[in-house]
Amino acid sequence: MMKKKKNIFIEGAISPEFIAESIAKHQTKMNIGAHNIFLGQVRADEVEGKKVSAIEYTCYKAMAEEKLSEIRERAFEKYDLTCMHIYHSLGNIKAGEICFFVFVSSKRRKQVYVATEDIVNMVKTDVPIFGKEIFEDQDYQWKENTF
Amino acid sequence: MMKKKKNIFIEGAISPEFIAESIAKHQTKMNIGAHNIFLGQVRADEVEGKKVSAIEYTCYKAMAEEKLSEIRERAFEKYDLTCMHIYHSLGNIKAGEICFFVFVSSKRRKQVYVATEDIVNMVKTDVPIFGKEIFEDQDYQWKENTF
Amino acid sequence: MKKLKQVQLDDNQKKENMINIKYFGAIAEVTNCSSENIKKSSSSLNDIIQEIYSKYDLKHIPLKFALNQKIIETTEGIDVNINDEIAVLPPFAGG
Amino acid sequence: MKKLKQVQLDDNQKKENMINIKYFGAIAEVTNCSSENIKKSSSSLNDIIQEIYSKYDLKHIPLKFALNQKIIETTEGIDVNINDEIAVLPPFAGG
Repeated sequence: MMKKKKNIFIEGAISPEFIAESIAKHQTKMNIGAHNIFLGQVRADEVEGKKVSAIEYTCYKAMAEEKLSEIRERAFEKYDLTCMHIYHSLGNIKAGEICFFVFVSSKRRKQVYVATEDIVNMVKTDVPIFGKEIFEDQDYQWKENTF
Repeated sequence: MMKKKKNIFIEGAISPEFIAESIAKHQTKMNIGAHNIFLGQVRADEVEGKKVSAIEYTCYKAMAEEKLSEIRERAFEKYDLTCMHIYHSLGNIKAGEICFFVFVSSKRRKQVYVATEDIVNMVKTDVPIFGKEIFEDQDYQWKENTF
Repeated sequence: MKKLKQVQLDDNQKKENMINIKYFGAIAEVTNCSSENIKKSSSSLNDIIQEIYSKYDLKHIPLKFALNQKIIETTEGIDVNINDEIAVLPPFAGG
Repeated sequence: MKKLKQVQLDDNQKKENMINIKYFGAIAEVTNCSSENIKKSSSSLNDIIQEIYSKYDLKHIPLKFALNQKIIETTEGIDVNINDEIAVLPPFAGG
């Protein structure tokens, strides 16, 4: 049986309304007691006197989707979760906007924090997403995740 | 100087729209790179064949506000946070609705998970909030936090 | 009007050495009130608590006491003044 | 029309022993294209990678290779077929 591919990549920023809708969808699940949500927001970092105004994200989609489904499987094996969702932006995301959304739900709270942390780290290390930090003067540099 | 008391208690359930508005308010803060949100949702637990349909929350407000401001101070001392917010429902919260909302923001993600976990646990152990689990047949039992 | 009288009564009671006790959650259910004035027969917190325990037969219920919004770890050697706020608290259930 | 011709050309190239390489992010900037067909002069992945390295002088850039969407931990002893997908990946920056 073909596994249903989940829509993980979102063109543009992830809106607070999208997050609210995701939360609302879980209110019919009566066995969930704890949600934990991680949001990555684009920072206006300063590099040598220049400010980051946006990050432009691209990805190697075929591999990224493969990796994300592996991460899903690993997370469900390791942690006692009811639901989990991962969303990542593609394209130009301005400073202050949200580009990354990890949503973990469980019966009890105990594991949701570490599960979220683990999933966030796996996405950062294993998923081929690339980011170009664009400065206010349109100059840019390629972003690299640090651990 | 009098410390400004924050509005922590919300009459009724915490709506996904309220959470979205809280997130949106942080999009002007250009030094935030990571948010972590914990949400407590009322479970329709079964106890001896009867299902919980709602929890009715009350609190000892003067002491609860005092404790919550202590928790805020402790969290800012222990963790490198940009913002933090705690909201808790009072009154009748139905199964599936959200009664507890902890929102932590920081420049980097490293500490947000443990900060959230710590704040959630401090609220559960130290803040005088009381909960009556109401069953479908209107019978009830008093809730007690377990650790 | 009735409310005003109540306040005046409270003031009188305070003059007459009464102390106010607050009850919450499952405890308020046992005491059947959220707050009451009891006669301050002793200035020792311990004595007052013993009085509450025996008045309502609370010894089978796990509970905590707060004096002026602070949990009391030990009730020994603590004196209570007329304006102090004593609260009887059942197990917490927030979150 | 032009696009169709391109596809036909690719098919011809495959027949002529060409292999497709994908480039991403900072690497695509260096190669100035997101994908190209290069002549498969050897079936060894190692040889093909050496060819890409020297063609674009990539040795100062930290990068990873993926074969059919899987990161290659070691390029030694791996053979490549015509339909395999090889990708050259700069450091990841998701999240």
